[in-house]
Amino acid sequence: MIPGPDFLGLAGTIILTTLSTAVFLLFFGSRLNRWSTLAQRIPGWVGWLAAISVGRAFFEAIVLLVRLLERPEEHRSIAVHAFDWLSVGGFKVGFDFLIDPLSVTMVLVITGVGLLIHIYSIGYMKGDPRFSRFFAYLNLFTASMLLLVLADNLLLLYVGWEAVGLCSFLLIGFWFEKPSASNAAKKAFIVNRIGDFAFLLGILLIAGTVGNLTLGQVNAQAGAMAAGTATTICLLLFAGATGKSAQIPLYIWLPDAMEGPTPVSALIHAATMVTAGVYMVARMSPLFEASGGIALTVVGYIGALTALWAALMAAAEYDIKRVLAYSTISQLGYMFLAHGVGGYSAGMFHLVTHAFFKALMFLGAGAVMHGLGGETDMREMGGLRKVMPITGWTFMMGWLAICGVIPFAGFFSKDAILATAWAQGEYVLWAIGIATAFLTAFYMSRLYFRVFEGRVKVPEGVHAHDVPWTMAVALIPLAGLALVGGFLNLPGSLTLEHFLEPVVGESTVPHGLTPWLLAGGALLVAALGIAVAGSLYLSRSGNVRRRTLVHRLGPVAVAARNKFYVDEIYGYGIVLPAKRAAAFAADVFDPKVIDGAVTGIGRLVGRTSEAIRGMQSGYVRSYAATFLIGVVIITSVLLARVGT
Amino acid sequence: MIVAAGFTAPHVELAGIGPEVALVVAGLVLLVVDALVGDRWGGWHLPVLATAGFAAAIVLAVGVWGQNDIQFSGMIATDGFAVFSKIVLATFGVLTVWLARDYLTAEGIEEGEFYALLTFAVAGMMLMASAADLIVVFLALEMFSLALYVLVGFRRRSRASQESALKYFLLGAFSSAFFLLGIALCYGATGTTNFYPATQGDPSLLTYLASTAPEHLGLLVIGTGLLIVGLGFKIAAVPFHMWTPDAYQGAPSPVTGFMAAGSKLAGFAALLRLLDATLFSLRTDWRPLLIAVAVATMIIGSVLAVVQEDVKRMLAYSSIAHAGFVLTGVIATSDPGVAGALFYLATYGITVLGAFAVIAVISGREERYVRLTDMKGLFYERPAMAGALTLFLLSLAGVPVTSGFVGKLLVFGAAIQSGYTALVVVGVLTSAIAAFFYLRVLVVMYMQERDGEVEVSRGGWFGPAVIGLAAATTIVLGLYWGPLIDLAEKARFFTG
Amino acid sequence: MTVSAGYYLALAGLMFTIGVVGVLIRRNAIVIFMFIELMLNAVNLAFVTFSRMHGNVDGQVLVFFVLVVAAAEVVVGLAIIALISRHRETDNVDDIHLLSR
Amino acid sequence: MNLEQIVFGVMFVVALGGSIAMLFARNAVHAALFLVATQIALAVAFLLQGAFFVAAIQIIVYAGAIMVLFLFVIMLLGVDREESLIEPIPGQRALALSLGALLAVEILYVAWKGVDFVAGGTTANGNALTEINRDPGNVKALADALFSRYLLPFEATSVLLVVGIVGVMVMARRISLLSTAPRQSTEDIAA
Amino acid sequence: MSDVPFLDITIFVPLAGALLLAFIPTQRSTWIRYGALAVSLIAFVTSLGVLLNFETSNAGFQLGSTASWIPQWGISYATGVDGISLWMVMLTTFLMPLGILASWSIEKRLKPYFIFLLALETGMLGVFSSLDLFLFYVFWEATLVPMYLLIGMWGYERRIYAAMKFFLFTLVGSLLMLAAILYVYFSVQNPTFNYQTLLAQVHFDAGVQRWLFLAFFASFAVKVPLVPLHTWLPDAHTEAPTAGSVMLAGVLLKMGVYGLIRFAIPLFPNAAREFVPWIMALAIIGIVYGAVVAIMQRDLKRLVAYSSVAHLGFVVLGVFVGSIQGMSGGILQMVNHGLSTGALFMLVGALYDRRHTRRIADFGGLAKSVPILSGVFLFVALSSLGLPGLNGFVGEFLVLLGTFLSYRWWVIPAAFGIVLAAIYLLWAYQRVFQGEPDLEANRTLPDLRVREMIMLAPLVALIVFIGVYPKPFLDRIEPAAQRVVTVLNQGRPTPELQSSAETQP
Repeated sequence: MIPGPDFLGLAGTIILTTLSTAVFLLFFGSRLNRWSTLAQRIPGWVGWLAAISVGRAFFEAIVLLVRLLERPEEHRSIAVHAFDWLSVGGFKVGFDFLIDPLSVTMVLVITGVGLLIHIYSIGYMKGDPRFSRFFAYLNLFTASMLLLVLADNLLLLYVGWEAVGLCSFLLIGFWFEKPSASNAAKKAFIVNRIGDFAFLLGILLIAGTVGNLTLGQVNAQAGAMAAGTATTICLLLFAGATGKSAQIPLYIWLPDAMEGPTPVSALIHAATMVTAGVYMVARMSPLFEASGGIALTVVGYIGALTALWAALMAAAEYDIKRVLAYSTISQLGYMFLAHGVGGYSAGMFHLVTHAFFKALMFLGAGAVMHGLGGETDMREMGGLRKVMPITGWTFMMGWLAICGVIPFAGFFSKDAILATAWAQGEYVLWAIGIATAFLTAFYMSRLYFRVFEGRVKVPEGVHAHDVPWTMAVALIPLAGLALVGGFLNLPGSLTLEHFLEPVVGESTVPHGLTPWLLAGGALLVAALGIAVAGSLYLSRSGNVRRRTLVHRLGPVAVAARNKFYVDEIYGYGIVLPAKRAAAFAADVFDPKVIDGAVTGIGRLVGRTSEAIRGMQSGYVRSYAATFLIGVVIITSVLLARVGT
Repeated sequence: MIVAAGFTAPHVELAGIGPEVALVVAGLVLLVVDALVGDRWGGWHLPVLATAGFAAAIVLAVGVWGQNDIQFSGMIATDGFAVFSKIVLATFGVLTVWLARDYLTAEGIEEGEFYALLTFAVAGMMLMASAADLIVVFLALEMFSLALYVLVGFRRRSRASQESALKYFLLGAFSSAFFLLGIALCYGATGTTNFYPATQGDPSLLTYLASTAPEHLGLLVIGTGLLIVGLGFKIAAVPFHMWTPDAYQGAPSPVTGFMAAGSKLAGFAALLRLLDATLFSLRTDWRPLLIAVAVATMIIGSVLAVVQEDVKRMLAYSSIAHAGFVLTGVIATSDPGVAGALFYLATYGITVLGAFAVIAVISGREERYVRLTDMKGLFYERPAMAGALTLFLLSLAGVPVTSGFVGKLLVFGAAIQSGYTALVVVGVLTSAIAAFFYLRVLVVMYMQERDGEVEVSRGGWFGPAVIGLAAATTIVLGLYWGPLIDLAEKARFFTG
Repeated sequence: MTVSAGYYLALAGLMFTIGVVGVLIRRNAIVIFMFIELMLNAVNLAFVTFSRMHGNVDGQVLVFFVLVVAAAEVVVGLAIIALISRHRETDNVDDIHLLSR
Repeated sequence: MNLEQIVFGVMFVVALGGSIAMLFARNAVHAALFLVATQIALAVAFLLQGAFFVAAIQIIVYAGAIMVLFLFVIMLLGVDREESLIEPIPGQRALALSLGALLAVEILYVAWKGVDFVAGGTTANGNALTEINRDPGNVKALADALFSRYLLPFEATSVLLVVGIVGVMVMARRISLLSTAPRQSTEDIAA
Repeated sequence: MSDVPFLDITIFVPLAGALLLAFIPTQRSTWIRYGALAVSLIAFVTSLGVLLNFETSNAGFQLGSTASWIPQWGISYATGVDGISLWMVMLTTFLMPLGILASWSIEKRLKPYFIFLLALETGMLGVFSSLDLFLFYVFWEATLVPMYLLIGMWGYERRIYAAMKFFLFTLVGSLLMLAAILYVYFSVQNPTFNYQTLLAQVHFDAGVQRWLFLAFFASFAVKVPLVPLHTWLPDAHTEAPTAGSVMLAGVLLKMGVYGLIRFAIPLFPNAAREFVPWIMALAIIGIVYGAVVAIMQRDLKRLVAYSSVAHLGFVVLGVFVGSIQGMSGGILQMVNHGLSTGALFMLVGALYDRRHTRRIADFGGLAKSVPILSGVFLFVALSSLGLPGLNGFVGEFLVLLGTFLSYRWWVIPAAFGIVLAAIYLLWAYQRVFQGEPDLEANRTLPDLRVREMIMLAPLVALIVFIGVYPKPFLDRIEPAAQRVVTVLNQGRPTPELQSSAETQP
């Protein structure tokens, strides 16, 4: 290995560019507007500055990719050391970065999608009083996310892991005046913290077992670990991932997170942050592999169940952003499903394509909201493709991609996952995956049809308009990527997979006729889903059918519409009792019991004092009597001593 | 000169009782001068004369520092212990004199007898410190007690003062009777009242103890118990403490201070010499008793002080608690214990005198403002007084950098060294209780605003001067106490 | 045949006790003071008896000192009582408890 | 039963009787007189035990001077009223009597046993003073002791008396002398 | 070694300054303010002298001086710092100027206020630098009175109760310690209070050692405070004036932990080892309990106070787990807690100055009217809840790692404390700063003034610095901490990392 200074420089630049911009904007963003006439003359300079810095990072990322590709395949993992961080008694953790195909892939996605979303935000956030702070946060997020993926040890990864959580908190609660937004922000952070708690325990267990947190060494020594330990570690790490990547049982924060500005949802809650868990599992794949079956089975089944579960809820949701949120959860479940069956590259592939099309759809949803004055209820919309052609057409790309229509990006990645599951013999998972694919096609079509097709319908008093060019320049490339993203990893060439292989290993793919059959099946299911949605939402009699369907599904539909009451169950089952207990501790136990016991001693002294004070009656004869008692006691005691 | 047959002329050696003689002479001179001069010299001559007497006493005491003698046929011991106590007592006397100067003027009772009685009282206390015979102890005790009865009632117009005097007197006489019974039993047991043999082979308690089988000591032990009762009264040990709050509250503040300082020291001096030096071999008999008394004293004194609203009364209870602390030094029955107790008594005396001096200065005519509520916001009106009182109270509470802390350290240390850790634990816990009521004073002085009229404070500079001196001593002895503890350690008992 | 010293001591003890009880139950200050004198007298008897037992005169000397002390005490004590009585028209010690608690 | 025993018996009865009578005398003057009787009886006890000088001064100083002073003050103050028999302090009498009884038992025990406690073979029954009383004589022996070994206490008594005198001067000085000073209630001090 | 006795100068500069301050006329409030600030800055500068002359790899005591004081009793003026006390001293001198700046708005009785504050500083510095048990005790108690008066005279409504409680709680503990100190003093051949001599000579049998340890522990546990002896803390912190709270939380609590590290463990290692599970249990109960109680507080300052209980639980946990990571982390966490909680108290104080209330319900939506203040508050809160990259995480992680290495299972409840910290801090942040400002009073508040920014900026900078580059701190802590860990672990295997560094890349 030849750790070249250029790699350290590149990695450092990538992170520091965005970080320094964030800090600069945080301190001077709005202030320069007040102080400098130059700043006043360039509207949105803050946004452009932020975008440029991400762009620069993107450029550096490409350079990084090129430099990496220049090297022979087996030398494409470069660890660079910036400086020592924690170093106590043989335990050493540094600011070390790892540059390898996996991290570079992530960096490219983050900076690439991030750049587009930054540009989009310039238009979207125009006129917001906290315009510059938004970009500061956004850049801070980018920097944190880059740190997460570039980290060479788990502790540094954890820094990024929590930092992106913080940025998510800041951005969800960006419009903190809204109680719903601040609640959502808090919920997101705390739920994430619960996951992080497990993640931290996992890190501790690794540190205790391996004595080191460097990714390479942990993975290298994975084989030497006891199976139980490895499984425990993996489950703890995965528990962290369920928080960050919104899987059962910690997914509840993500739908609420839609309270944040839509670009945030696109960048953080679709394309990048929520995929951190997926990235982490892929990154630790040797460990997961070494731990034997249980951990991977758990990952696969949690992923699959989440995919199905979220898809069910998405099918019953009316809020377009929330539909997309559930969809994201569902798709993330897909990725974990892939990891669970050992298809790490498939999972990563889906991560990348999902980043394209889901970011696209979120941005599209944002455009819709932008055009409709903030409306998010799809029942208030219709036929918008005619009113907002750019938005409509680009959204269509995303829709087709997620439904898995050939040749859109989603088809290839989803197919890769299902194929791997089949090849591994995990037919149950495959079945869940295919069912989810059907549901996905259904609810996304439902969304698309209701919003963009049919009769034109906009909320009253709103003049619907299409996006400004800054937003369009983000939508169009993403739409393109949603269309062609699949070619990254065409079944024949498997470019991405080969690129990632040194890190995540080779995955099993079915051979012969099977892949073709599977792909056909998946396409069929997608078509079925679209058809069902079309019959319910596009045709004239759709209304009636819908009602019959809902009637037939009965309680299931009601439950799905109410998010299966999970929030309520958590609320009444955990939060409320905990709150009551805390209130008891704060209002009764601490002041009354503990403090009461301690100050009670003091009070006892006072009472005693008051009580025996009466002895000091003022009567001199009483005093003499007391005196005499003393005398009698003393003489009695002494007599008893000497008298015998 | 005709000397009857069989009469051995006494060997009179005045050096040993020089300080006492000086003070008695000063007292007599004061009486005469007062009668002759009257009000003419603005009352200056009286305190000056008294001071001269105390100064002479100190000089004479210092002169015999280092002697290790018994004199007057074994009636008194001229040893380091006695000399140390005498110097300290004379110091208390001087401070009291100058504190009383302004006080008496303001109260309209500037009478020469005050100073005379004070010198007699100190002379009695000094005699007590060097007494080496039970009857001398008794006489000395009566000498200063009688003077104190009168001094306590010196504000004759004040009902409180009268009442204090009467209570103190009746109970004092009552306890004297018990003390006397104790002497009788000791005499009955041994046929002598001398501590040390006057000359080799003479009867004395020490020789008796050395030569008698334990089963014959019963009467002596009971007598000892009664002696402890009598001295326990003087040092205000529970359950013989009941007079203390009433007497302290009613007495003129300078007298209260003097009483707390001097009479405690004198009582302890006798107790230490009697128990730790003379009846040392009976320690297994009296020590458990004293431990019980000490524990009760510490607890009752501290606990009862908690609810007091009158500052003088509160300090009275605190002085009870302090008696308990010093008792731990006595119980240690070791040289460090004795030295520690001496140090404690000396510093406690200065501190408590200072505290009562502050009260004397701020309490206004007729001592009207002695309640806790009267001290509200004192820090803002008279910061120096409040600061000094704070210092004294902290010293009483045993907070470091004050002499009170060092005293506690020494006696508790001695007790621990002798193995009485549990007693020390009781001591420290009661100190914590005690801290509460000292803090209460701080609370009113610093943290509450004065409501209502502003008090009439006593004029004059001597009160503040005494306070300043006491404060300086408290601090200096808290910071650099090596020399004093050196002296206290050299203040050994007579060794035959 | 002389009377055994024990009888004298017993008498002294009884008198002392009576003195103590008197102090506790009588209320007139002067009477209380008399009982204290009674206690002193009892002790004197003890001194004389012990003096006889030991065959030295020290006990009698002590009696002499006790007498002097008693005299001085009486003088001062009566003066204090007189002062209070003149002031408050009472010699009942129970009426004198301004200072308490 | 010899003469001494008879005299002792009479003395015993008078001394104890006088003491007990003091307890029940409601009039201070009566109490004083009973005390005088007791003291005279004690003087007899002193005589019986060979303490002649002390017996004499017991009569002169105690029964004479001191008790006269007592009576004088009683008369002066006019406080020879009858004392009320009602006990205001609850339990005081019971306490006093029980404690007194306890103390009496203890002292009697000590008196009885005390003789045994004393070591050195002194005679409890005989009179060891007989020798001394015979040779230098009681007064002379006393004087020898007083002016040689007990010189210091003797001198101390003089100071004691001076203190007493000064004390009386202070206490008995007419308060009206001080009427120039403002008179204030002391109630608030004592409350 | 430098020739200038920087340490001793640092200790006494504040006291001397306080005395000088007494001579400034009371009306000259500006002089008094700047005078106090100048004094504290001088102390900080001289303490920098200590820091710069400190030999990093030296585990022993440095830069101190020894002078005979009361030789009869084996008492000497002995000072010195090691890697542990160095940071405590630095923390004290660093926080004091900031505390004085935070007190700028005090109008009433300015002079005694600053005098007490500076006297307090000398006391605290003395505690951390004393190498003589007597001297230590003197300084220990000497901090009581100024703090008592600061709370009682310049505190809020229930100040007297709080001041009293503070004093008495501490006193009971420290008096027990005094008795134990005396016992230790007499236990050696030539009685001495000198720490290092005692350390070399004391040998107690198990029973005695247990009692002595408990006596010391009582004193320090009250100060730390460990549950259930903590109830003085919320009252004292809440009622104290801002600078008082800063000093209480920032420094005074550390005196308790410092005492445990410096005295309780090295002097009575066997007893300490014996009590480790109990103390750990108390610490963990503190972590969880403090956080749980903090969640439901209605008073912002009280909430911060309870958070101290939780944080100090971490510190004590780290100190007693018996691994170098835990010990170092615990010590670093003391510094961290001083910085972040100090800053939190300053911010709450700033809020109080503006709104004259500390009730959380009285606030709301402040992020709109005071964006900078709210930003800084959030930042500090994040540091307090252990966000990685900021200082709190470094300490907490090391503590947890240390705990994990020796007591695997205990780490779970301890780590859960981090989740709880997020809950109470973020909920409080939400209630105070987020939402729509409903009350008129909340809408028109002035944002942080320049003075307030100046006093917060160093804290913020250090919070980041320690979070990213704690090496300068840890490097100096480690040798000294190692010494204590070795003592604590005598006779049992030292928890070590399994296999470290044999396969470096």
